[in-house]
Amino acid sequence: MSILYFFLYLLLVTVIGLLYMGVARKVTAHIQNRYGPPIYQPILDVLKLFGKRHTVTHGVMHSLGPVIAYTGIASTLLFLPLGNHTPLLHFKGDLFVVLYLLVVGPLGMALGAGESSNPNATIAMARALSLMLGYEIIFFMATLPVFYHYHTASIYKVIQAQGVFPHWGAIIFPISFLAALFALQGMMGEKPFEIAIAPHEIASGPMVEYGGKYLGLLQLWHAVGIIVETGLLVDIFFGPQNIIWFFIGTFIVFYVVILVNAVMPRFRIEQAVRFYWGIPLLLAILGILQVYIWR
Amino acid sequence: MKLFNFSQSRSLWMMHFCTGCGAMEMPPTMTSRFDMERFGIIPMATPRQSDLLLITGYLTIKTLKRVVRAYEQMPTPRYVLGFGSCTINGGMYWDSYNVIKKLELYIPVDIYINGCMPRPEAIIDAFLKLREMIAKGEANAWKKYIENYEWYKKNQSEVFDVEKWSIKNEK
Amino acid sequence: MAMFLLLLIIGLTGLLAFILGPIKVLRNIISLIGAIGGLLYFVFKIRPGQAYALNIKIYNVHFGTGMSALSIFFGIILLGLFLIFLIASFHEDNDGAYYMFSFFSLLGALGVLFAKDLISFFFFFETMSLFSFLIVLKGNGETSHRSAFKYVMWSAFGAYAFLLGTFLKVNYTHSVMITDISYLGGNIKLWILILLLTPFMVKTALMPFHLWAPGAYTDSKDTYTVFLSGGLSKIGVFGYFIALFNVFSQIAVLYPWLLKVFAYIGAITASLAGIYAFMQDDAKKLLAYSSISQLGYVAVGFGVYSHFSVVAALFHALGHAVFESLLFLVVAGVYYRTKTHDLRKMGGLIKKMPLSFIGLLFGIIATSGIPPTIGFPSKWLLYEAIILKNDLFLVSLVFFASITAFLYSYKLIHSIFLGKLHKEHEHIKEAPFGYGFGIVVLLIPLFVLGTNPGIVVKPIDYIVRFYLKPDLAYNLTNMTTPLGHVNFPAIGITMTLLFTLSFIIYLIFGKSYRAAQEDNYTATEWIDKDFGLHYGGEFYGFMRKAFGKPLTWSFEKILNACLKVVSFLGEIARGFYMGDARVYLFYIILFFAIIVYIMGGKL
Amino acid sequence: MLKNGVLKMKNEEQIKKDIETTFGELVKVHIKRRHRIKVDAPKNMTLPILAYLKQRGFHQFTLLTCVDWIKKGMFELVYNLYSLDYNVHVLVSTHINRENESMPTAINIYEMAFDYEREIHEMFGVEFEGHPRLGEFLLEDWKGMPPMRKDFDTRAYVEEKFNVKDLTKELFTRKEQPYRGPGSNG
Repeated sequence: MSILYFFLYLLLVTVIGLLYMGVARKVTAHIQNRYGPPIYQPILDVLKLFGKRHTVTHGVMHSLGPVIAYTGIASTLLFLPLGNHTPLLHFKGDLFVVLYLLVVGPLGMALGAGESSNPNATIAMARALSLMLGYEIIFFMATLPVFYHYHTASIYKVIQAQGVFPHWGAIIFPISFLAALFALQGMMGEKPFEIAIAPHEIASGPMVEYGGKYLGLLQLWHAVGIIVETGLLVDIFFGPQNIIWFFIGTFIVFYVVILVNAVMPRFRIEQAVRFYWGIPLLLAILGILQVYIWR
Repeated sequence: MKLFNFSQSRSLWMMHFCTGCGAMEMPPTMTSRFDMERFGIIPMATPRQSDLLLITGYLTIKTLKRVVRAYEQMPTPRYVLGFGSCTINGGMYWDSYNVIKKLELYIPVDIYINGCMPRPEAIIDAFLKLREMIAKGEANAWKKYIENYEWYKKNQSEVFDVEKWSIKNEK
Repeated sequence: MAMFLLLLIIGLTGLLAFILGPIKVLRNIISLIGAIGGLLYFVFKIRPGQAYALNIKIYNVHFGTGMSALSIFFGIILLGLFLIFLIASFHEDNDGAYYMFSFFSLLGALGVLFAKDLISFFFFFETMSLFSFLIVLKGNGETSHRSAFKYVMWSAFGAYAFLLGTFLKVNYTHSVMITDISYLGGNIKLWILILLLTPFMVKTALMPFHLWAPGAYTDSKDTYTVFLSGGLSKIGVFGYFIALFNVFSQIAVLYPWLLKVFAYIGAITASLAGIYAFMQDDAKKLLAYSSISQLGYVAVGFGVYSHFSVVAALFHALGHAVFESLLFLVVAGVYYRTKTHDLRKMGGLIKKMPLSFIGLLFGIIATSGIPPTIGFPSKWLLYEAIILKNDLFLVSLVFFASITAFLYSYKLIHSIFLGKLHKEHEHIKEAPFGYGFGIVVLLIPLFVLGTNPGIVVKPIDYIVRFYLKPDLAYNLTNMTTPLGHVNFPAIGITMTLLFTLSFIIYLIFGKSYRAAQEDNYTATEWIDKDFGLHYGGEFYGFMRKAFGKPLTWSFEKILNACLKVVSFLGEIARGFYMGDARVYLFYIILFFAIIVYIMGGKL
Repeated sequence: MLKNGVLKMKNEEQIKKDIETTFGELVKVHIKRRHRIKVDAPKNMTLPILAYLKQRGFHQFTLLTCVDWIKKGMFELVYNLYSLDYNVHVLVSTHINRENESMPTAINIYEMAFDYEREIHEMFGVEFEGHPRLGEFLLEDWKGMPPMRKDFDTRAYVEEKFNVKDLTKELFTRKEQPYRGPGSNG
């Protein structure tokens, strides 16, 4: 039974992720004062991509890239408790397991894109990994105070500890929550930090040689990625008690990210990394100092 | 198949590759004035990801080489839209030495839109027409390219050195 | 006696290998037998704590040898790696002397493990450095002489500091044995500790003392670097343990600030070396810096000085031995085929060398510490330990260092294996058997120890439990600390399950045909067959602009500056020796006059 | 500007007088209309005139065209120069015969002439001595005769290359009209 439950769970999160992407396109359209596609448009896109007759691959690694990417993000999903609804496995997600599993997705994609020997893809991967130098450390330093405050490294215990409203991480540590928001913008690869998938400069970055079903898998990867990354932030800073609150929280955070994404231009890569070592780093350090003083 | 045809018709990804003078008509269709995205048509950066190729306006031999290469890099099923009279019979460049006269000879075309650069309304019309054709499963021009591949290649070789320009793939 | 028998076997095979130098086949067989014999002997015959202590009293200074569980742990790593290095080195054309030096460097390393007193410790430490220096001297590059010289100068500096430390210790405690000195008064014991620690800091290339490492690792013979970086640097870690636990066990009570400084040096080494690593364009130099960065974590582990931080440090040392030597082995195999280390000239070798690609792929996954492999448990333990010591800035620095691991590991695998195949590499074949065997053998522990770390944590815990209060609950497969709990095989199983799921999705839909190399999206422009599509060199070039000025500071410049000062002083000194007798006479008279003056006429 | 009914063309006369004084009979200069001077120079005098005019103040090399007088068997090369401070255009034109006569390049006087000369070489087949890169410019893999020459029959070429029936032959034929000056024949 649990295997079926396991697939349904994954399917549910993927479809919700795709709906989130549909909402994102609809909201950006309305910001640009046009109607925009229906909410379920990404689902149609994915169906179309999987229906493509035959597509091109440049080698075994090239075709396995999206497969590893989707594996990485799906396994991160299983170790991330959605609200109090814990995933299948009995041991509750641990912060470091989730953070390191988050990297498997981009690594798989990077290997696939590299195999295609297209300069656009490799430049994009160099940018994506260098950007990781920027936001990953900020995200970690921003979430650290909450874990330290509740004396645990397991996300599940942090959620349980943040029961009632005043106990929310975001209320206790507003500074580090702000830093985490900056980091989330980069982690999701949204507009100010859309350097890796910059369609105008490097022809949609790593996906330049992917078509048909590979692109479909990458769309699924992006969809689940949205849920996982915003979910991580919501779990740590808001501690939703049940799964409905979890999805409401992720939607609100994702909404903020889309609004920023719709209006912002794009950084150059060294500007972005420099930016991350400026204000967000300062905010993160302030957050940690707050923990030391407050405790 | 019905589901795929429906989803293909509802989400056409257009390749951002405008050749002739029709490129000027695309921005208003894409942005808020006419907004083609509500039909699920968005411009994509590379031929690998797109399934709709627009030949907007006259096509010189130089651009034809690139267009054929882009067309072959697109995954099937793929659709082609010819804009304006230049793609039908060469238009006002009927006697020019470097503009091709009939697009039909070189790549299969699904829909022609006449008018020396059709306005965005006409383009949106064409998109809707293409949508119906795909939903009904009639837009099979791409099959013609694969079936009589040699005929197309012969036509192309009359105009440019196909040997040098074709992609040698183990098909 | 067993120990001396072991050292004898290894020494003898070294000599035999040298004598039979020209006859390649015979020499290889002999050295193979010697290495396997040594390994088997070590594993079966030698037990911890057995009474092998041999006390020789010469001028009331007596030498002792003994066997602790820790030395067995490191012994197995050393001998195992030596065997892999040996099998891989048969493919390189190197003479008998090369084998003799490598055997004697192994002898020195094992000797260090057995030594119970500081003098024999120093003696074996010196033999190890001497013979590895000789091998670096024979290295393949033309710059090998310069880097070999730097290597020997640095290890000499470490060794003489160690000697000074021993003499100070003997002066105060009148015994040469490695005994505890924390009862000594005043901060003399601090100086002894620092002096004793320096050679190990040099050996594990911590930041201020790391200048020899990139040169030595790059210029020594390819296969020997596997042993040099994987094996010999573990002696430095062994030294840390001896210095911080046996020689000075009360350090946490008396000088906690020293441990914190030591931890921060380790963290800074890890991150700075990581940043230098992804700036390099030479595969071996990149791996050298990555090895320094990984050893930085070990130093952090010792610096934090809690029970499972030391367990994490030792586990990471073992992990480093596994995945670092795997990476060096793959790069050696690639060098054997393509005769180049330059990342700019390689590319697209995945088509020609699939096994090496798989080896490197799992090697870099382990280096960046991604769960199912051996790299993750030690890093996870390290983070938990630092958070428990509530030092949040240190944990962020260590996390920053582990992100640089992703960058340089992707650069390595991308520039060598992915991308476009160069014309001249069209016809190369897979790396020969020796390298392939090494890769496969190293892949096994990479996964086995990654999913159930209990196998190794049990012995390490047994060693460390003696010194520090244990608060790590563990069984074969998962570990719980006061902070969190991880079940390692669960991660492995979910990843394989999901991989099959997405692989099925990949198989169901549509078929895809293989595109030729030049059928690439190049904005539909025509490119011919050998058009250079590969973006190998200057991979993170733009990061130089992001780092800007600070990247150009380096210890090298500081050292060159003091080099100039020293040579300037030398010039002045040379001025005194004008060379004719009269002047020397005058100096002698002047010298005596000063002596008389100082003694105040009391002659 | 309108001084007692006659447009004041101070600058143009001044330049005309200067050219005549320096070059005398070798070169014919006449003012076609306000802001426009035409200089007819023989082939060997073109470059000196260009150099003199550049030094005189005509810094902008607007363009270089070539007119194909097929009946006279001559190519007319027209160098258009313009000076900002006098607001005057000067057209220096020379005649070279159509078949295999080459023209020295003007690159070392006016850098801008580089691409114009390449285009004229490709479209008319005029050889420019001393030009580093004359080869292929706009038309890729063009094997036929330079297309802009009058004796190049575009319609026949189109019919042969794009196998498209040329309907105009039946509809109407172009009668040979006498040449009645620029823009006259339809």
